[in-house]
Amino acid sequence: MVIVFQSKPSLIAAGVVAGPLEKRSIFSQHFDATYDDERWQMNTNEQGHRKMVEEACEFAMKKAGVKNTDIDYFMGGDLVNQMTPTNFAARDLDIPFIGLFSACATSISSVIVASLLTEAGASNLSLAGASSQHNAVERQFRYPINYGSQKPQTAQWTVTAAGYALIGKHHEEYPSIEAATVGKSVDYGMDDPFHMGAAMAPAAFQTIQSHLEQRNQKIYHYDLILTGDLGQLGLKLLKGMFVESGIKSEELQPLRDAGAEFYGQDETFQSGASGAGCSAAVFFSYVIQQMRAGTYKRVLLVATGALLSPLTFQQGETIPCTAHAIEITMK
Amino acid sequence: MEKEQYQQLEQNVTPKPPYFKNVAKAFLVGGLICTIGQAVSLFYIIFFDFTEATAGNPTVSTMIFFAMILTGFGLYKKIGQIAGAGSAVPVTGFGNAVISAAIEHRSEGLVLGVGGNLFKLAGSVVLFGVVSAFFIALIKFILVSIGVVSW
Amino acid sequence: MKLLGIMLPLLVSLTLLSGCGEKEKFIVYGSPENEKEVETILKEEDYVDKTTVIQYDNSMLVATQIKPWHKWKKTKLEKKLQKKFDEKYPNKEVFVSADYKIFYEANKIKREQVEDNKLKDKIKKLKKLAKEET
Amino acid sequence: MVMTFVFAFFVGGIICAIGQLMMDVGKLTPGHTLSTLVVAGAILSGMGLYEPLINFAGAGATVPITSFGNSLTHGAIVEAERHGLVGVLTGMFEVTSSGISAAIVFGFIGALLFKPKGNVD
Repeated sequence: MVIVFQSKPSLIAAGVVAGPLEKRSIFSQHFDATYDDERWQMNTNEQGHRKMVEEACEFAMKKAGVKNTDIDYFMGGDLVNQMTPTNFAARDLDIPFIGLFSACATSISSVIVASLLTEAGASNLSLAGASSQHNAVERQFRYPINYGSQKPQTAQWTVTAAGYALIGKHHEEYPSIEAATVGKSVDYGMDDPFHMGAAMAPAAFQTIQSHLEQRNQKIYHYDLILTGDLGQLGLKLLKGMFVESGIKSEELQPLRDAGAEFYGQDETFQSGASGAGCSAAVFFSYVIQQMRAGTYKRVLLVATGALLSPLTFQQGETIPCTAHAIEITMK
Repeated sequence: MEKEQYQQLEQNVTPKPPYFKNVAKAFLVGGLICTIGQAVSLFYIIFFDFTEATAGNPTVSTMIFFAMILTGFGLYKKIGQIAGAGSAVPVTGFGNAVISAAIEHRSEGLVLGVGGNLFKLAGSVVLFGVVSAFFIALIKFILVSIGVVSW
Repeated sequence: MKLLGIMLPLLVSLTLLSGCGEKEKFIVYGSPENEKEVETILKEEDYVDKTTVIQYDNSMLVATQIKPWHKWKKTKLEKKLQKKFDEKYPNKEVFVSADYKIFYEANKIKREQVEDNKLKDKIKKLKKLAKEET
Repeated sequence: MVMTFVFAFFVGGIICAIGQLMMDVGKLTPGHTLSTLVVAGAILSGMGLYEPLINFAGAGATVPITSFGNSLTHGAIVEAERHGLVGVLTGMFEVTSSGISAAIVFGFIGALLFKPKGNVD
């Protein structure tokens, strides 16, 4: 399952934009821009969602000093109907496009595909990432925005953010992708759409464990193992699974979760942040910046995704989940 | 780790909903909404030609009007987060379900969006209300016919 | 539990208010005929709280309020009282209502000292209102 | 009349508390909870118990969703009493709960006036 990249493709640049509530995020100073209008001055949430994707890509291209014609592939996805916001953004970006859906794990699955294309020599520069817009996602997966239902403590808040990274050939001064693990679709029988962390934790556990095993590594080889959007409870469960598998809890120090930390301790967001944009925004801003600053040398990014739809939930199905991981190093 | 083992772990880690606190909040907010309803009802009795028996209809409509205002300004969902069933069970909650769906689907137009999705959430309440009314009236009719009960 | 802190005093004061509102339990407007007798009839019924009776010509409007804890039997008690009055005054046209609207309007009639033709119209309207169904 | 306010508070509050227990302990979605309560209101109405509750608690009984079940059932039963078996059917078309009409009208107006907002504050 593990892919080792001989050419070590690099993350050349990245762009992250986020919505108004994300100003409160503890990561907000790392984002390229936050906007006051959750619809980006467009008429509908979905149009705003599309605009957000375009702007994140533009930030990434501007930082690398390239134009859309310099980019070989555009890879990404979101959570709204057939990923239309990303599809429509691809139309405007005018770059060969592969849409990917791994729910909230799309941020990493797209980077894996981009890295493979780079490794194969098919791509010099690829844009890869993911996004989510709170209003558009909530209305599809749960209730209308203004519906007054009581969210339990286990619920998570879908973030409004887009994160896209430019993947290119190996450069020493940029963080480079050494290896990747594509996760299985794991189902431990969880069926509560307001408790996604619990559904996703086993998928994250399996992916991390198999990555470490096949790479002959231990947790302490990493400065940081960052999962995408397990939330506070999901992270607790993930740690619990490692403890049960015989790892001491002190050794779990590098294990963190972007969703759990995203909004700080603000209780209005319950168990933390979620959504494809959550992992994309944190991975492609905070993590990359910290690596370039030299804080982290070896990082495992594990994006987690719950592969449910409102239909499967209503038909009484459980929630299968996946997790994809990439190992990034900085010389 | 086995599924059963994980489910055990999940049970241990997941906090139980604060039952007592939730019920108390639902009771207080629900009670308050009904008290406001009673005030509206008294208003209609005193200033309009409604009796205690007929004031229910205008009261319910007025409460749903309040729900529209609160829903439109995004306040009802905040009340809902605190009160739970306290704001969902009164008719204002039914109004909130209809109105929030209507506002949400405005972007798809008045016919396909608002018209098609108005009862997306509240439809089940209308369905079960009407169907149960039909069967109960039917049962009562049969019981009266065979002389078990009277009207 | 801030809510509880706000609601409790509010409820207590409401309950107290109900105690303060005690006025005359029995008011008659119009001809004072049979006043004592009607009062006795009503006193026999322990569920009756306050009553305003309007008498004119050969008719009598009995607008009564049932004590809060008996209110759930309102429909039955109203009928019971109607029957009692019908038996007592077979020659009179008596109309009993336990609805608050009727009681409120009856008191208003007394306060505003409405007379004759206007009174008849008003009573007619009230009777119609009271018979309305939801 | 003042006591009716107190009763409205308690009866309405208790119905909501039951709803909360159904959601928290019974793990029902809001949709399931409300549908169950409407059916419960209809059954109470059929047994002739809902009207006394309205007499007793006023808005405490007319404002909770259970009153939908009551007003629909009450209408159907009244029609059945008047017109027999046909009345059960026609009653269904003649009675509409004012709450449903109000929700439709205000839903439409609300859709014209407001935009959905996701902000927490």
